[in-house]
Amino acid sequence: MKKYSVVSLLRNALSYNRNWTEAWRSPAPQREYDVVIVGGGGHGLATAYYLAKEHGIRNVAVLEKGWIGGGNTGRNTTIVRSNYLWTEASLLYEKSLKLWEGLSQDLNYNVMFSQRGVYNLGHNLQDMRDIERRVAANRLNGIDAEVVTAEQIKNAVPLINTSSNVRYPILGASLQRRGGVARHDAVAWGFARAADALGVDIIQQCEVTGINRDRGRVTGVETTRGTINAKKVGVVVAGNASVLGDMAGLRLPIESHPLQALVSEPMKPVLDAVIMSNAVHGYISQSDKGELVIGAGIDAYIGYGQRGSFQTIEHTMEAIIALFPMFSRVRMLRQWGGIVDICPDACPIISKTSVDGLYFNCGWGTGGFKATPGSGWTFAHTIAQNQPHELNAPFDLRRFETGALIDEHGAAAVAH
Amino acid sequence: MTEVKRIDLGHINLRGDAGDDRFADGVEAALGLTLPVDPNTLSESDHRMYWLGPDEWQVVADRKNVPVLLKKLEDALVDQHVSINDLSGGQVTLHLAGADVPELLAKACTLDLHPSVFGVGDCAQSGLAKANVLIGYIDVAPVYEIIVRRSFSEYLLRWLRQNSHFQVGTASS
Amino acid sequence: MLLISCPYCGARAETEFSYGGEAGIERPKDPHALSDAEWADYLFMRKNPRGLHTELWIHAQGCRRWFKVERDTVSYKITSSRELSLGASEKE
Amino acid sequence: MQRNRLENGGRIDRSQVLHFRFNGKKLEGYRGDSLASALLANGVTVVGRSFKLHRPRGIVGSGAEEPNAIMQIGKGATTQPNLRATQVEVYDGMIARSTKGWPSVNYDISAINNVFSRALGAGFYYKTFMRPQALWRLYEKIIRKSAGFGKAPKVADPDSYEHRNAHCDVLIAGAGPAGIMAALAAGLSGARVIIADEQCEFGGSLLASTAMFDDLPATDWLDDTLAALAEMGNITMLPRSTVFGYYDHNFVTIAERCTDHRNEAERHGVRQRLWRVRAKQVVLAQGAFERPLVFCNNDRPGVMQASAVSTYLHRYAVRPGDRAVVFTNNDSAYQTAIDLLRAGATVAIVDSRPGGAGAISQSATAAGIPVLAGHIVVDVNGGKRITGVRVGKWLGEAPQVVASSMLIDCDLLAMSGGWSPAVHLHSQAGGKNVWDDELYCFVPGESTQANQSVGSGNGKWLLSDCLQEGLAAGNNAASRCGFKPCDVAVPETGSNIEASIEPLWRVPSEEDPDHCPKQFIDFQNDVCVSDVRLAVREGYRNVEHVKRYTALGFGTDQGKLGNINGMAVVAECLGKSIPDVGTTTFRPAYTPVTFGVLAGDSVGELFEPVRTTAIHEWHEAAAAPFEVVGQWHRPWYFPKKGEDLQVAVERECLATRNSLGIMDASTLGKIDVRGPDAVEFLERVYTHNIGKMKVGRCAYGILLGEDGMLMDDGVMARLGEQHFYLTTTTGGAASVLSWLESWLQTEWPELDVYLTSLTDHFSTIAVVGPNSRRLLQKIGCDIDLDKENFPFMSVKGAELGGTQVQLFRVSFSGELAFEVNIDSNNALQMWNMLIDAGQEFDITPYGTETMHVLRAEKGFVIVGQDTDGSVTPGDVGMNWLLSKDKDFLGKRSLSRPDSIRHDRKQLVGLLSVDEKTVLPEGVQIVVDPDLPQPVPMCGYISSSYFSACLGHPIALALVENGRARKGEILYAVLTDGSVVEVRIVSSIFYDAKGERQND
Repeated sequence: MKKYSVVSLLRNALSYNRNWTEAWRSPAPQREYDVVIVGGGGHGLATAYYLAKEHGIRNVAVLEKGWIGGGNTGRNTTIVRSNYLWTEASLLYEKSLKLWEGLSQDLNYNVMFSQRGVYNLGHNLQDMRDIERRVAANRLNGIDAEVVTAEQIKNAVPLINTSSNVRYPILGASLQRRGGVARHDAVAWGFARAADALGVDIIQQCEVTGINRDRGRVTGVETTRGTINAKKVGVVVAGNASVLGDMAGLRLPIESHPLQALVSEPMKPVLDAVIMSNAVHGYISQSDKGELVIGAGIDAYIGYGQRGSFQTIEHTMEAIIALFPMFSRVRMLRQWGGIVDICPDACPIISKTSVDGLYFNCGWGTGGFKATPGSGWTFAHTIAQNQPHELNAPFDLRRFETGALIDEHGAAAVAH
Repeated sequence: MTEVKRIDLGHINLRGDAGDDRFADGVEAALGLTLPVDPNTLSESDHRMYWLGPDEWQVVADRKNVPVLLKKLEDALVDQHVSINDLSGGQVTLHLAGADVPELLAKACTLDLHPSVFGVGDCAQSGLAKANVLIGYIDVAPVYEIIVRRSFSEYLLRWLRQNSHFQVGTASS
Repeated sequence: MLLISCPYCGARAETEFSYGGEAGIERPKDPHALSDAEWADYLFMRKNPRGLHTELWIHAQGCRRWFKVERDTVSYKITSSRELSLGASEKE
Repeated sequence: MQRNRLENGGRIDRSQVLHFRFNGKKLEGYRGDSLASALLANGVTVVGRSFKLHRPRGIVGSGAEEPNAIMQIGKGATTQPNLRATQVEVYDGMIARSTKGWPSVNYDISAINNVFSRALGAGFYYKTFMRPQALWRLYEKIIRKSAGFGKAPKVADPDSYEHRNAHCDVLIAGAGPAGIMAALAAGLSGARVIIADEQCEFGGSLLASTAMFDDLPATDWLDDTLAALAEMGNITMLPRSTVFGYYDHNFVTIAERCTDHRNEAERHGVRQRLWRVRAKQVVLAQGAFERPLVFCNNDRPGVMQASAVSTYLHRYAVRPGDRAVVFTNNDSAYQTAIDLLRAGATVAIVDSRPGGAGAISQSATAAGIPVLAGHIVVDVNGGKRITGVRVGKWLGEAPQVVASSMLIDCDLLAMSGGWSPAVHLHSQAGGKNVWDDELYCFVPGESTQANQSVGSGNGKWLLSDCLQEGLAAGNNAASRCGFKPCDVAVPETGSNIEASIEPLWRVPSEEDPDHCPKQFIDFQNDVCVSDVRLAVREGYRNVEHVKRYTALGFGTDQGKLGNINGMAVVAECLGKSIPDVGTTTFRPAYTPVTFGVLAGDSVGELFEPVRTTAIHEWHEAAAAPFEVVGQWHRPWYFPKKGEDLQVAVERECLATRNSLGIMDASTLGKIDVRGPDAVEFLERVYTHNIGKMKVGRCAYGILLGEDGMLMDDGVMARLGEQHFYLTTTTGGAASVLSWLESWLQTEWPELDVYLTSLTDHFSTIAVVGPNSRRLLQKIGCDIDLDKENFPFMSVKGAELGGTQVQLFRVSFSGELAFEVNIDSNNALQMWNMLIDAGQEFDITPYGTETMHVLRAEKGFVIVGQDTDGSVTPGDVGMNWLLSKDKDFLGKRSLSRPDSIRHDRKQLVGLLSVDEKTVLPEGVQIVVDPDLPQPVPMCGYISSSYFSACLGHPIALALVENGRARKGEILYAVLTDGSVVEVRIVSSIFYDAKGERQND
């Protein structure tokens, strides 16, 4: 892997950029791998990278049916934070956040991780109780978190409407200063390049059509490019977990819903923080390019169409205008949808399965992007060691049997 | 110009089995009107009766007649599995009159209210802005009756006020 | 915004309805005879198919009746919309 | 002086001179001008700077495709960023500014970026700014500052927006020749038709056409036909209305701009309107976009689309240049050359096709226009305005390097690289687009919804074809809706130009494509051929990767000009065909729409309904602050003069405990349950034994989800053998009813039970305190209220103060209390009567805060505050409510391993050891605050108040194994880091035996 730096940029400029090499190879699939990762999104690529880097397992293939990063990795609103309520969730996301903090340097690829602070707004007394509870828990868990007043929010985000004379006045917020946003595509590409450099084969346009098993043990996968044998198979396919689960005869506690997002036209900087509001159902940040990046709510029905219903977009715009009445004149450039796999407790599954050597990582709901490095790191550990790391042990499939759910729906902050 | 009047009327919610002749007959005997069994229609005599669902209706009548009507219904349907509830306190009735009413309602209601589709005697439950409403086309004048839950009525009136240059009046009938 | 046919009231905008999830999940007759795994299956495990899905909707702003819809979860096309009492095959 | 304005012609009104400012300079235009045409008329060439390299840019197009002329219009609260000058109608007093370029568009310091442009290739930022890590935030600030176009307003939008739902048989998107014919046919058939067009005038290409229809100017036909359409009552015509979204089930959205084109003083009423259309059939007639050609320095001001040049000439009477070169690979631009010549410009044609054009070639030659067939424009001269073009010989398929070149002097280059149908809506609707090997463009493939594409949007370049296809589609759509198609005369369009094209994707350059001057594909985002080649070289081979890596097509024009050329360059690099490289799918919005129009009037006070009780006006008159609970506004407390929350609540609590309080509890959910199977039904959903309840008695009941977690609670009253009455929490009212209905309808249809919501019908007034009985007796009650005849937890119909009510003896405070359920029409009157009669007992109205304190003193939980979806009945000490004799919803889950864990969190009371500190609600409890992070937490505080009755703070908390830990000292860790010692006690702080409520 040729190192990226200012020097290499200038040196290559002199040769008219003709000497750049490909960021990752496009090899033909081998007949067999130690580990096959199904799904070339951020989570799958991160898993392959950490398998190679942390566990020395380099005979790994990542199979992607389309193009890497083309699913939810390239369709989300790029928010990164770790201020979850329950200890299990917050420690997992905090592991991820710590990895984010050095990720550009680790991957030698600038993922443009921007720690500009995430505000979760409170609009009523119960919101404020929940915020207090979450911040208190975060701090004891070693996660930076603060309760801030409406005035403090106004100082940091001058355009926000903190008037008390509105339908949902802002009473305060939780603030995680280390939270922020990142450049979503770059995360997939950076992990791909770094994994490739460690020997991982990234195979695009290769759809898995079956999971082969023999006497309760996984033996490989059927793909549109032939059979690929593997000692272990890790499935991490947001938006398709149930479909892959069916192939292995697994029932999953997952429903796949449309989640929509939109961007405005690019404008000069007006918003230097991430603002999230559960009560009015909207969240917003401004990208480095100047676009307001806005997340909408989930549509209630199951949908694999990568699009949702229009009224969801309308409700989101109402919410954004309630928070920022001047944005009424800003224009929506583009809207799109992703497919999110929702678990009953709004927490992911990173788990062994009833099939030996088959591992599932799914159910991230609306919160997957921020977890990308941590998800890959713990999933790699689970696959390599054939047992979960203590960080992801609570996120086992068996929790649905025992009842030990990690209910982030309950009193937690927004689940995004 | 749309004229909006708030009218003090009484409301009775009625549940029962439309397929049971005893029920339809009992209702007719008690109220003096035919039980509307066609979806999204209303029937009318001294009072109006709205179809709300396959086993649910709403009677709209003079407030002062409600106790009598309740008694008549209870007597007429005494041995049947029915549910009769006075909802007079929970509903607010508005009458919207004027040619622009369908146009006005179309701003916040997804029903097709074109007169060729939604004529006199038709009714529907739907949403108007962010409130649930029952809309009936009750007079060719045209007059539309809109029934909304009491707790949403201030909101709905606010919406009407903002969206039409309307005259508000109140009347008892 | 979907256009959903209420079997009682006719075709209405999606905003009048609420979604109720997979149809045909029958509550076990004797829950206490089930193992934890079987109970979890009833509680949480869902078909979630990519393709035709039989699901429940309620006409929340209309007649408040639940009914069954067959809908393709990719194209969102609705192929049928029936009263619960019809096609009882959903409850095997 | 409008130096480029032609003396005659155009669809402008020269009698209405409009004054406007552009970048501070005073200019004039006419009514009917777009901002772009007015700028061109005034000889303005540089209108903006590019995103990354800050190269000077001029107007390229004349419509939605314009990438360069991105303007800030207006100022103050009504300023609007990022409008395309080509789509803005000039009005008197308009203030327009370029959105890029500092200090000005003509002298932009950041143009220095050009010097480093080679180092600023695709994705350069991914490769740098990584070290030192700490400096990234500084780098990022600079990046952000230099990015973006216009500025958002700084104050709230004073304008209003609205929605309009519409239903029609046939919706037509686009009012060009094909769309108008479709409207005419469908309209005559009797169908309900809506036809919308983005422009201020209907007509599309006809507005700038020299074509003759039946030997008369096409515009005559246009005017007559539009007049005929306007006459029909069944056609809604929407100009200035963009069909921007095509969603499932033929739901189509249109943004109508109502006042933006008016002078600011004349803008009255709604600014923009969103049409939400449910159409049975849709006809897509949006036309096509002319593609630019990709040659060196093709972004220089003075290089324009040929069709745009024709539009400026005919529609606006503006000649954008004096000495023109037309560069084309197809026939359509020949008309532009002829138009330019007729308008007094000198003109030459450079045609890449060795054989040149068809019949129209002769017209051009006959007019004296030199035609260089088999030639290409290799490069242009000039910076802020082109001064000439370098022309070379076309060597066929050779990928690069031109043998020799000559210079042609010019100040305008009209280019045409062929046409791309606007397939956006077809694609949004779910249809695929397919490559046409003869037309060299994507055309709409099979429709997946009820729509048809017609006209140039369907690859039909000839006017006669467009008209015919529009007619057929209009009739077809109408007949699918059950209307009889009708005969409409299609005008004779006379001779048509032929429409042959030979592909010319990347124009060969003198040096190789990585070395030559920049060949732009996406003007706005500065994406060049070299960027695309670099992306492919680096392995970004999928077209989506290329687009994301280079930002191709991510500008505000969404790649309307550049996408196909970009795909062609990718195809060239990979040695694939364009369709093999892929297609692009389109997402809404077709062109950008304001957030305001999407939200409509659901802003401000209409953002969300405020639900109020029948007694609300009294609370308002008493100046009570309100607590927002779901959609409800409930009185929070009733301050007397000078009182704050704490003082008022202490007074309210003491008054209630010592004498008499009154509270409006009307927001509780209320459900009437009737039927022969009512008992059986309730047995299945509630946890306690229903059958044992006597008529006239009440019971506290809880509902569990099937997961065993506490979902809602309330009082159940048995009014008859088959008649029950339930209350729910305020927030749970709607969801509990719908949940009960779902069980009844989907799972147990055999049960004969009817449920009816009485939430709004009944208002509930709680009369609370030792003097409550006396008060009711004082105003007159026809039933005996004493302990024996009307004990705690009973219900009776009664006449109270002359009004029929349902009287409950229940208590959420632990005091002797009555809840009066009354027809809401009579509630305010009853409230007033009670208040008046209660004066002798110092009756004290109280709000939600006092209610909370009183119930917390008794250890009563609030579902949703002391529980959170992970709490079982056992956790909050309610196992006594769980019947052992029957199954009920959620029961099975209570025996799962996690539900019977001994260390589950349990509800307990907590006291601050200092007896002073009122702990914040939400605070976490630990055994040892000095442990290293993560510090194990054993619980948290769910409710916390100062109890005036007890004289010290109290709190409820959920603590691991808490009930067994009474007396233990734990630590509350506040969010400011301070630690407070707390002791676990019973959750019942007051009247543990319940003597007061039973009195």
